[in-house]
Amino acid sequence: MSLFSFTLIFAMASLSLCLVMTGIRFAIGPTLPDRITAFDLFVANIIGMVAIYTEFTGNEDFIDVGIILSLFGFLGSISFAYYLMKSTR
Amino acid sequence: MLDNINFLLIREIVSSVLIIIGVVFMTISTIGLLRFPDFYIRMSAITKGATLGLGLILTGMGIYFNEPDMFLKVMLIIGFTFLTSPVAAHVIGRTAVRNKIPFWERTNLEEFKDYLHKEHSAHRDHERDNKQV
Amino acid sequence: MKTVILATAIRILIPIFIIFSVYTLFRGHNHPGGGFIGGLIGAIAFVFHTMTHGPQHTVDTFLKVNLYGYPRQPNQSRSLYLMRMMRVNVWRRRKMARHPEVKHRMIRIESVYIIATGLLLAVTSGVFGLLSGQPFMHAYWTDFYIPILGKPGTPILFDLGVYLLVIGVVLKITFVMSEE
Amino acid sequence: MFLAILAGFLLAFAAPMLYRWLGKWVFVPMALLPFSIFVYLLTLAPAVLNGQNLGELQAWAPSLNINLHFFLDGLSLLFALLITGFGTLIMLYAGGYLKGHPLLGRFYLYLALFMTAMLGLVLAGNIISVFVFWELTSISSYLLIGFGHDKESSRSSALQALLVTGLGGLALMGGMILLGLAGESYTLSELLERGDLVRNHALYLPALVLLLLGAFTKSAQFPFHFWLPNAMAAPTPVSAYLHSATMVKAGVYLLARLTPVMGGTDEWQYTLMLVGGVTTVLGALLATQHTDLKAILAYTTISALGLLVTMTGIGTAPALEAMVVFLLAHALYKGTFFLVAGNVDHATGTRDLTQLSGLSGTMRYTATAALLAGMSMAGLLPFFGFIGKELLYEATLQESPFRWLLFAVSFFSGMVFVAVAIALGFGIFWQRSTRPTPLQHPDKPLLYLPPVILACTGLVFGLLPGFFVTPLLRRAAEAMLGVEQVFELALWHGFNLVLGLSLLTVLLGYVVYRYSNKLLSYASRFNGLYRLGPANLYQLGLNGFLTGATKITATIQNGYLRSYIAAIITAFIALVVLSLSRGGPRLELANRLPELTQLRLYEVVLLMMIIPALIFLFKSRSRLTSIAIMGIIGYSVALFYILFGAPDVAATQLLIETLTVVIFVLILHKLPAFTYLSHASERYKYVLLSLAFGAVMTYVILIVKQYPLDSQLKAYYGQSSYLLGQGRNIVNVILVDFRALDTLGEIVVLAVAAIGIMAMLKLRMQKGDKP
Amino acid sequence: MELILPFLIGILFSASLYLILHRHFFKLILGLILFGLATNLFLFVIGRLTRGGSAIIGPEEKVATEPFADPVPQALLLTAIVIGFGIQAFAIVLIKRVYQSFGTNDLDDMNTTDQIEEKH
Amino acid sequence: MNHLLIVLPMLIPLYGAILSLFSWRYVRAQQIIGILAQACMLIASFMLLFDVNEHGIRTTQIGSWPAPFGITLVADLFSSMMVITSAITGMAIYLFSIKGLDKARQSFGYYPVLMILQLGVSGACLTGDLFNLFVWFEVLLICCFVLIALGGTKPQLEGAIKYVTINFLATGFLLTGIGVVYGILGSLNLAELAVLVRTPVSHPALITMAGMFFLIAFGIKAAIFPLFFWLPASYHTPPIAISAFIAGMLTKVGMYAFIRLFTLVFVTDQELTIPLLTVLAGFTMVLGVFGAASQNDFRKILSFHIVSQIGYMLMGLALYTPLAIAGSIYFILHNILVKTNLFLISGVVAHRHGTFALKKLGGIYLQQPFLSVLFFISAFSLAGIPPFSGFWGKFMLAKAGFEIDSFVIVLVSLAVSLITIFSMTKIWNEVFWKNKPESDPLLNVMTEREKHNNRLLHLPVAFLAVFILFIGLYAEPVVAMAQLAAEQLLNSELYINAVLKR
Amino acid sequence: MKTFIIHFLIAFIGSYLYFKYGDPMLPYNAFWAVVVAVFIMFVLWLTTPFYHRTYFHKLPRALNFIAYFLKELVVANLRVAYDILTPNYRMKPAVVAVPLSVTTDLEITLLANIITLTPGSLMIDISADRKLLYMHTLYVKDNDLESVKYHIKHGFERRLMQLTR
Ligand code: NA
Ligand code: NA
Repeated sequence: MSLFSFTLIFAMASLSLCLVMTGIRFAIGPTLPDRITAFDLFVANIIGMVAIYTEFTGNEDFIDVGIILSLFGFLGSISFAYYLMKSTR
Repeated sequence: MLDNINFLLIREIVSSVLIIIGVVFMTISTIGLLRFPDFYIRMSAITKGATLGLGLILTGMGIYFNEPDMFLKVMLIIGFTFLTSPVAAHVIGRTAVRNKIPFWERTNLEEFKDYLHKEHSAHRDHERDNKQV
Repeated sequence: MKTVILATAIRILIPIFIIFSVYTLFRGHNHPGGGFIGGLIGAIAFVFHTMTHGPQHTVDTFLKVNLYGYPRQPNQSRSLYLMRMMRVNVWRRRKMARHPEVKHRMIRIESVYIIATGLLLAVTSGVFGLLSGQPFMHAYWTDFYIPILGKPGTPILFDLGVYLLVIGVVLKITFVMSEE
Repeated sequence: MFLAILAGFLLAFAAPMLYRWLGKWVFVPMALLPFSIFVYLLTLAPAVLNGQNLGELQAWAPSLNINLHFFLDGLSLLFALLITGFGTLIMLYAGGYLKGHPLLGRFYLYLALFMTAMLGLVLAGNIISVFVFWELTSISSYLLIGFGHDKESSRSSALQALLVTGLGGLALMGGMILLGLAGESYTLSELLERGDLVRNHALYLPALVLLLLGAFTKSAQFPFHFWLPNAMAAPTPVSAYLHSATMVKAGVYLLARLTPVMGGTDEWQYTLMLVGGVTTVLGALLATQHTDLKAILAYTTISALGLLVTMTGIGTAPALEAMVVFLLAHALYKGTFFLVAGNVDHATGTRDLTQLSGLSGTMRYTATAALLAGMSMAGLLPFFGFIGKELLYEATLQESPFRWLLFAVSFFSGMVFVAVAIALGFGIFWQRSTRPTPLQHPDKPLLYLPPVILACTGLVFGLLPGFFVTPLLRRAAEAMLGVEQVFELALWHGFNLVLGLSLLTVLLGYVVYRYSNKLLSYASRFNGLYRLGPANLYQLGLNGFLTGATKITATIQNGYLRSYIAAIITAFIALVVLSLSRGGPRLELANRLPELTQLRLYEVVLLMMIIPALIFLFKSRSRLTSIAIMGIIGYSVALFYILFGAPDVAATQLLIETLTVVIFVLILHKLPAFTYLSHASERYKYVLLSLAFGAVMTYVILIVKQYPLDSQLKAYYGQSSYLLGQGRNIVNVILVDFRALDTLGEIVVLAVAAIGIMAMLKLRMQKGDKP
Repeated sequence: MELILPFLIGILFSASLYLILHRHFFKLILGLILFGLATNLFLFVIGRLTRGGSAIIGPEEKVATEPFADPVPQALLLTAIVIGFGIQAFAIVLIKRVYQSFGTNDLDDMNTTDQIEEKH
Repeated sequence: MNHLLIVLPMLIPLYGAILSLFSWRYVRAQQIIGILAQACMLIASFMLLFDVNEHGIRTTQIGSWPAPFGITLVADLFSSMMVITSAITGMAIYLFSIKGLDKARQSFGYYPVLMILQLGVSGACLTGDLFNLFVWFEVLLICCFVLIALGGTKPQLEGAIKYVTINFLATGFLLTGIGVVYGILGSLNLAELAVLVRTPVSHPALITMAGMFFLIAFGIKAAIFPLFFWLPASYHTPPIAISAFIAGMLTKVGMYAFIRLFTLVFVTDQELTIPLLTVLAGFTMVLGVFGAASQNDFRKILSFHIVSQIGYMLMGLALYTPLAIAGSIYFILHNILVKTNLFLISGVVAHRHGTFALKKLGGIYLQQPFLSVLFFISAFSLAGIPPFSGFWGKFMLAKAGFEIDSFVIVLVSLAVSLITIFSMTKIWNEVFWKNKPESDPLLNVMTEREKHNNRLLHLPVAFLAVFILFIGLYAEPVVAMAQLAAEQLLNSELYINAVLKR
Repeated sequence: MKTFIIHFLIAFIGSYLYFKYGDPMLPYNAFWAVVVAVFIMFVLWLTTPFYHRTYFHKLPRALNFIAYFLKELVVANLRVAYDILTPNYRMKPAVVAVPLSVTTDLEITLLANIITLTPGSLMIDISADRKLLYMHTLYVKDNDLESVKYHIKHGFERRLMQLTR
């Protein structure tokens, strides 16, 4: 196992850990904006994982999904905010 | 001379370093997300260690692949993230204020009182509908 | 949900989204992507716009075509008239719009028409085969190659139809919903 | 023959139009048709009387061996003549009876339809086409019985008749098919030769049961007799035609027709004798219990039909002879009586025996016809009815284990017939009365001519039995017996036992007539018995069926979506378990456990994300949180797609997930607080069901994945995606080229969904009941 | 993973069914979406899994070389996802309209069309 | 030419729908496009039927990709007959809709969606590919969703909820079923699958299990026991023009797929499937007809009868003899026409009287004799009274059942048929014969224009009645064709050879 | 600024295409792409009549801005990271109303984004008259809100305005 792949495994593990922690924040909340933030970070984590996985496999095509995810994670956050905003207005 | 340098190895090392730094940043901000006392602090703390971390990871990846395609994509993602994640944070933060998400008790809100007063009186009528969403 | 920051960010994002969506559409034949994904990305641009500005504004901004015209003089030759109409509508729009003689007509591009166009493209791309005695959807490819966009052929036309249709559908859905 | 039937149908459908053109003269063409067919049949008669069987084949559905095969022998000729001859008179009569009725056109339509169907029935030479015409008679009689459609009673009587005969019809169909299977043919002429084959076939008994059910319902045999009196709701011409001469005799015809094929076995004989006998007695008994003219006629008809069935059951040559003779005689006098009753009803406005008297003065012709028919019915010399009764008695007294029983039955009915004949033929017309029932209008020729003609025919046949009638009846009996018949009909057989019995019948009949009032007063005592009678059973059964059906439906279709879904899922689980329980492959997990070591940490983490997310989803009361959880689950699944080499799918999944969130947000923000509606009692049941469902799905995947998959599709697409499809992204090439038709369908779905969403949100009908 | 994923799918199916069997509209729609998700995953997993290699022919190759992912389930899945989306979107809007019209979010109030009306 | 003929029944409605979408704002134009498309569709489908009748099974490979790899469209007699029936029904529905549906609904995409529905029917019937079948079923499904909810009245929404939920589950089962089949056999082409299941190496029990997924999925679509609940809850809620078409066509398309798959692919364990199907058929018939008997609403009676008649079609499959399947096929065709027509008649009645409740209706026998005749023909066709069309189907099924000594199911079917007669006469008695009960006199005042419209509505009803009468009185061509079609179905070699060109 | 971005994109894509499809022999494509992009931008600049001088004057400022931003980003991140990883909180949060000198949409957006991207600070809203920017910040020493404002105004805003004006 080369240094590089070790790095990747380490990165993947850390990101998985992040994912779990984000999940915990999501679960404990306590407010909706907290959950939305957690969701946001969740998306960022997943993009990171996709990036690492892309290096893992050496298959460039996977990162395209990362791009799309980065575009759409934003849409998700905006939508949730929109929801909260609309229900107060 | 150039032939003796193992470009792949250099790339791998640079990439590894960047990735590890990025991942560490990300992990730390995730811990912050768990630890910090109120919503706004959590938000400002991670907005965005995560963004920086992600940027570093992606840069590392771009260097590893060393192809124009990849660079373009990496730049695209970084650009998107740097543009969108603060906007999202702003929008969510603003919404949180409007939804009366409380600040940490040690927060200095002196300069914010006017704003809060204005916002909340404007929406008092709608509070009823918003007890639980 | 109009904040300056969001609005500005979205103004910057929209062209990027659209360029990226077209790129995704055309590279879809060789890489991840294609008509559906591309169409969704393109449509998302408008969804953002709708969410910040409301559907009416989105329609006014993107889905209206202003046409200008003025009555043909009796002794004016037809080709000259056509030329002038072209000029009015293409080169000198801004100026002519304020001209007193010029009549203004606004065409609203209904998203239903986008859907129908998409469907039409998709189906018609398959009919070429039938016309020459081949089965439906028999593929025809050109011999040349366009950079980025790749090799033109009827399957690409089909994908373009998918792309348009998806944009139309998402637009339709979001418009109707946010009008609620 | 085909042309005759076709003409009949065409004329039937032309009737309403003819009525519009010709007004009250519509009866002329309508009567002309049966008359011309009658004449046509008469031209064929010599050949038939010479022993020829005429056939005619018209292809209809040859691939099912169902053809319009027409077949004319003595039996069918007898019935056909009866139908057309009687039909002519009825057509005339109806023209008078329903003069000025706005729906006379339709009446003629139904009547002509019925007549043609009946004609088809007796002429058909293919047993399936027999059934076809049989059903046609059922529906046309349904329309005729319900002719007075604005009365609830008419409608329910019509329904009753249709249901009972419909039941019989369906049984008949089954029976015919079985008979066809047993006899290996649907053609009557072939079947007639294969009696032994059929009788020894395993399907004989079921076929017999079904066929008898058909015949008994149609011919109003016990216990299906109850529809016939109710069917008297129909206008009198209908009662006269359908319920005396023709339709009810279709069952008898069927039995007669099938005698050579199915008859002669014990099952056949005993069933027919038993059912016929009971019907005879019952009909006669019930006839004495009523004062309504048509009801009395109906019950005596039932009784007569019972006799006919009994005779068919006995199956000996004299019995069958007696049967055909009695059939003809009965048709003549009963038809007359029905017409007479109609006349009386029409003229006086009542049909109640007790309120009618002294009509001979005002309704002279009708009264004459009634008298003649009454004498025939009573079996007096020199009427045709006398011959019939003589033969009946003779036949019953032949050597057989039940001779006295059979005789008693026929004697009893004869006695009642005499009483009825006296009451109807003499009582209401000729008995002197101080206050004759007043008439609303005088006797009309169109109304009195047909009964008079009929009654006179009875007299003429009685006086001249040898001419034409005898050969015809002989051929008819021959058709049933299969051997040539030599019997002569004669009025006078000399003084013998039978004559004495006939006289005794008349005398006792008179006694019954005298004490009929007394008998009537007993009627009320039988009320308790009626409650157990089939008419009530029918009503009870119908109501019970409706209540039961409603209850079952209300239980099954209870309106609760979740119980529907639970049923569906239960069915699914049951079916999968059932299919796997039949020696399917075993799931072998043990030797696959080492695979677990290949697990990656991030995969496990992703997995572990989903399960708490699901639990959280159950707990969450916040809509937005739920949506976010769905997003998380969706994104995790998308990541799975990436991990297993499906970037396109992952991208699409992400986009779709996000778009779903957007839609949720756009659409749901106005909804109220998210309340939790629990159904604690059912929860455990549903938890179990859900777990079972999940387990089945898991099992299915595991067991399918136990075997290697060698897909030539994968190889082919991998080979030719770039070389032939000009694309490196195989998935996309599949989508836009290899399987572009799927994608076309997919985008069509999207387009329709968009249209639907728009329509649903923008189009709000205020009142939607308008179709 | 081949051994674990089936269980995950089973759990997803169970969860979705349990949600569908709730009385609340919103749970119903969540259940339906989850059911769709489970179905898609089922389709994907049952067509055998390939780690890493996607179904894309490399830039220097003319034919795909093993190991590459089976493109067929992927293509089917794509179509199914999109179709599912169309239907889901419609269902969400439907539920919104139902709520608007009936003012309830209790499915048990929705049983009038199945009722048998009295006879006379 | 061959390629064109098979695709035309799909292309015509699709182009019609596209043109209708382009003329979104002009309802009149949509109507004209619709009628023209229907006329073309009729011609095309007749040509296809004649072609298939003459040359046997015809196929085309979409995109020129060879058989197991590309999607095959297969036109055999059964599918061509389905297509032609859909064309006939479609024509009637279009004629009816012009005057029989409110303008508001017409202007919200009714015509294009209806046309796409027809596309779905053609696609589902013509495709020779399992997944493509799924896609066309989804097209059908979404069209139904939209149409059932179109207008958004309360009952419609309520029906739609149930319809959507249960059919969504059906979609799930269908998809998972396809997954299972692909997971076992690695192919999607029906002919290829037919070859694979008939080779000894495959795992018969697994294939039967896969069949169960399809049994549930298509069982829901076809509304068999115990999966039919959605149908009586929803079919009577939308406007008549809509419910007529979906009530007439949709469950039968489900049945089509059912028959296709269970004669071609899922034949590995017939010792299990056949008794199973028989039982299901019996229950479907009986419960459906019970439901119908308990209802007092014109449309609801008709809706429940759909279920009951599905039982007959299933019975044909369950008996699994050439004659039985021919009976099923004939029954399907007959039932589509008759059921559609009955729904249309209920629409004409309600157009005039504003209600479907039996107790509020009456007097049509005197007022509208022509309509009465049309109803009578259709109702007694449905009840299977000879010589109307239903008789032939019933006869074939009964005969087939007796031939293999399946007495119970045949007797059940005959009993059910009696109750069907009862239901139909109930409608006849209440709606046509009975005098109209006294009600608000203002309610039924119709303008001359409305009366004229009402008269125009008779046209499609009569149009269908002509076909109903034709296939009843002159059943031979259809019966013979159904028998040939059944032979094609049972002799899978024909199908396989036609598709795989062996 | 906008033109700059657009030109840069055009240039980059052009050069990218050249190297991607035009000349596969040269290594280090990305590097050459940037070189060629700068060259193309130069040509564009020469041939564009509308932009006389701004490009190359602003290029160093842009680089300066980016460098400053990255520095702030890393420093702030480290500060927050320290706070996260140590048991006690050092932070003293406050919401500060920063008076704005920038006026255009683009400027405001960029400023807000940069503030938000820097860990420890979060832009909450802009006042309706666009004069004040409400910012949530974590590290306010001794409740000295003015120093925070000064830091923003003289750090980010000044550099931003140099770039855009
Ligand atoms: Na695509
Ligand atoms: Na149906």
